[in-house]
Amino acid sequence: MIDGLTILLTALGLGFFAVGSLGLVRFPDTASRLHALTKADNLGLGLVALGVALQAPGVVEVIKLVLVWALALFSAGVAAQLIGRVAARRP
Amino acid sequence: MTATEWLPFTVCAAALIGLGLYGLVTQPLLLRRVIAFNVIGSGIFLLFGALSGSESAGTDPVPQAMIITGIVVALSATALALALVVAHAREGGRDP
Amino acid sequence: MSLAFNTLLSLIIVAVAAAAILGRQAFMAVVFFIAYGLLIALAWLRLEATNVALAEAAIGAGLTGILLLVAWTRLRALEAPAPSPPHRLLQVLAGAGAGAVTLGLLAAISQLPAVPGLQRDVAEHLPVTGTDNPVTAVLLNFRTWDTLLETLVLLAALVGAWTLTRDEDWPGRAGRRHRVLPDGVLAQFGRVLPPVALVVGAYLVWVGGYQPGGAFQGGTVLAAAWIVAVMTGHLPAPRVDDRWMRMAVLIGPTFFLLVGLAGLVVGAFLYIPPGFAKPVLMAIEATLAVAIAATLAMLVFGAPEQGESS
Amino acid sequence: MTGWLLLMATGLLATIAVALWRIARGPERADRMMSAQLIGTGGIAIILLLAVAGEDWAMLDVAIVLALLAAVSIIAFAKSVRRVGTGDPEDDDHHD
Repeated sequence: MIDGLTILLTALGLGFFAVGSLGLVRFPDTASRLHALTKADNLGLGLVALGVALQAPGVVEVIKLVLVWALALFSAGVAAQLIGRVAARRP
Repeated sequence: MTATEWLPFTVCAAALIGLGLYGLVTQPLLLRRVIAFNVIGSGIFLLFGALSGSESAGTDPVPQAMIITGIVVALSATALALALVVAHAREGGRDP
Repeated sequence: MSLAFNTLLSLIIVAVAAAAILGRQAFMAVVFFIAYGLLIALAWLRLEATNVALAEAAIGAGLTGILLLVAWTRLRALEAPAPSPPHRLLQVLAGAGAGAVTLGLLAAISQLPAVPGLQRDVAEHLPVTGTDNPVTAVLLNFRTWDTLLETLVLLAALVGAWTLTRDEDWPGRAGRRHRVLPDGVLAQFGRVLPPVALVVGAYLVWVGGYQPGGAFQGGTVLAAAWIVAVMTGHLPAPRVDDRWMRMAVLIGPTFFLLVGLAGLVVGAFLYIPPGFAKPVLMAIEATLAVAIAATLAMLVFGAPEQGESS
Repeated sequence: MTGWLLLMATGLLATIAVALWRIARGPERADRMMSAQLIGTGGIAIILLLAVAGEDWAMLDVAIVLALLAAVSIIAFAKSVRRVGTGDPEDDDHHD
């Protein structure tokens, strides 16, 4: 049962990553690529982390997983803002 | 872990050493020679690591420790090299 | 499946290295190298070397990438003249030579006899080393000479970088002054990240005693905390003659040498008596982590150049 | 289960390979840096899967370190946007 959930969640996660990298290739300009990417890959990481957390042997591992995801989300949000500015104002 | 499963990394490491050497000789930009130097270094580490595994007794900690030492030394050399590259450019120097 | 993963990973690593080395633009090469470091860290995990993967993630992928980005920014501002590409003949010769090295290595590897590693010897003597992490045992007890000299190499790199300071800038604050909007995104980033990095760095130093981690990996993360605080304008970089900074840089090698000399009294240079091994190793780990963090951060800040930034 | 996790990890490697193409292609530096970020997130996800597959939970620490240092390199990138290299990309008053 739990294994099944892990399989489902990791597969969904991979799907989001695939969509994200597809967007990275297909979208025509930097700004829209940025939008597609930051959402898709962080959702993907979140789903994978959730699937992995179901298999975790203890609370410490779950906390670490949350920390990894929080760090990735946080820096993706900041990067989207900073890089977005760079993309909006071509020097 | 069997030797076969590590074989790709052995081949990869040998290729990295060759690639890095090529870049170190032919690359005109100094910054990129530093990158090539780092590729050689990590190729050597990877080769060392991939060859040190054995089927039965698990991984050997001695190469691992030596590789960690090597990574830190490579970083020291990289930091100094980059400082030299920047100082060279600051003095208006052309790349050789 | 395991073999398929390793093969694909190896192929991607070689492709990324080729792109970093053969491509045209310098910035692209730097970004490729950052990706390269991450992939190499994955390779170390596949090779069951989590200690090395940690070091590669922190130092190889992380700090080296940051050093390269900073150097690239400096070089662009200095507008160094573009060098001319090498002669065609040199390229051909270098290609042939490099190919020969790769093939020669592969040929030599295929002739290697299978020898047992040292894991059994390490495991046998692990109880007297004062740590349960075999890699830490090798670094800080079995092969202490290597590690002592390594800390001196780090120190020498910092001294070497400092010798490039121009006379009028010495002794100023390290690197250039950073200017950041006080309520911008960057400043916000700089408030959140250093505390997290401090906790993670201290944790890695601590767990190095019994699982993957240690002074080098933890010290690098501590250095990252300081680097972020300076780059986001929350802390000024220290002056290069700052007493506290210099003490932090020197405490690691100094304590290590003292331990070595104390060993001389009871046996041999760098001999650590088993009864004292645990507290001594913990003290070495802690002082080394502080020294490594300070030295690496100072290397990223660079030689004083505050005159230019105003 | 282990086979499945490795299959997913291999799939993630394939998406990383796609992002590498965008680093090479550009055209903006922002595109290249963004692709590096996708590679970072994908690499972290791979580590999480490898940790379960190998039942080696110390690998999570590698994921944490990668996530932390990826954030630091984003700061270094943000700094590199302006020619001066020490400013703030949001600061529109100080053009250089």
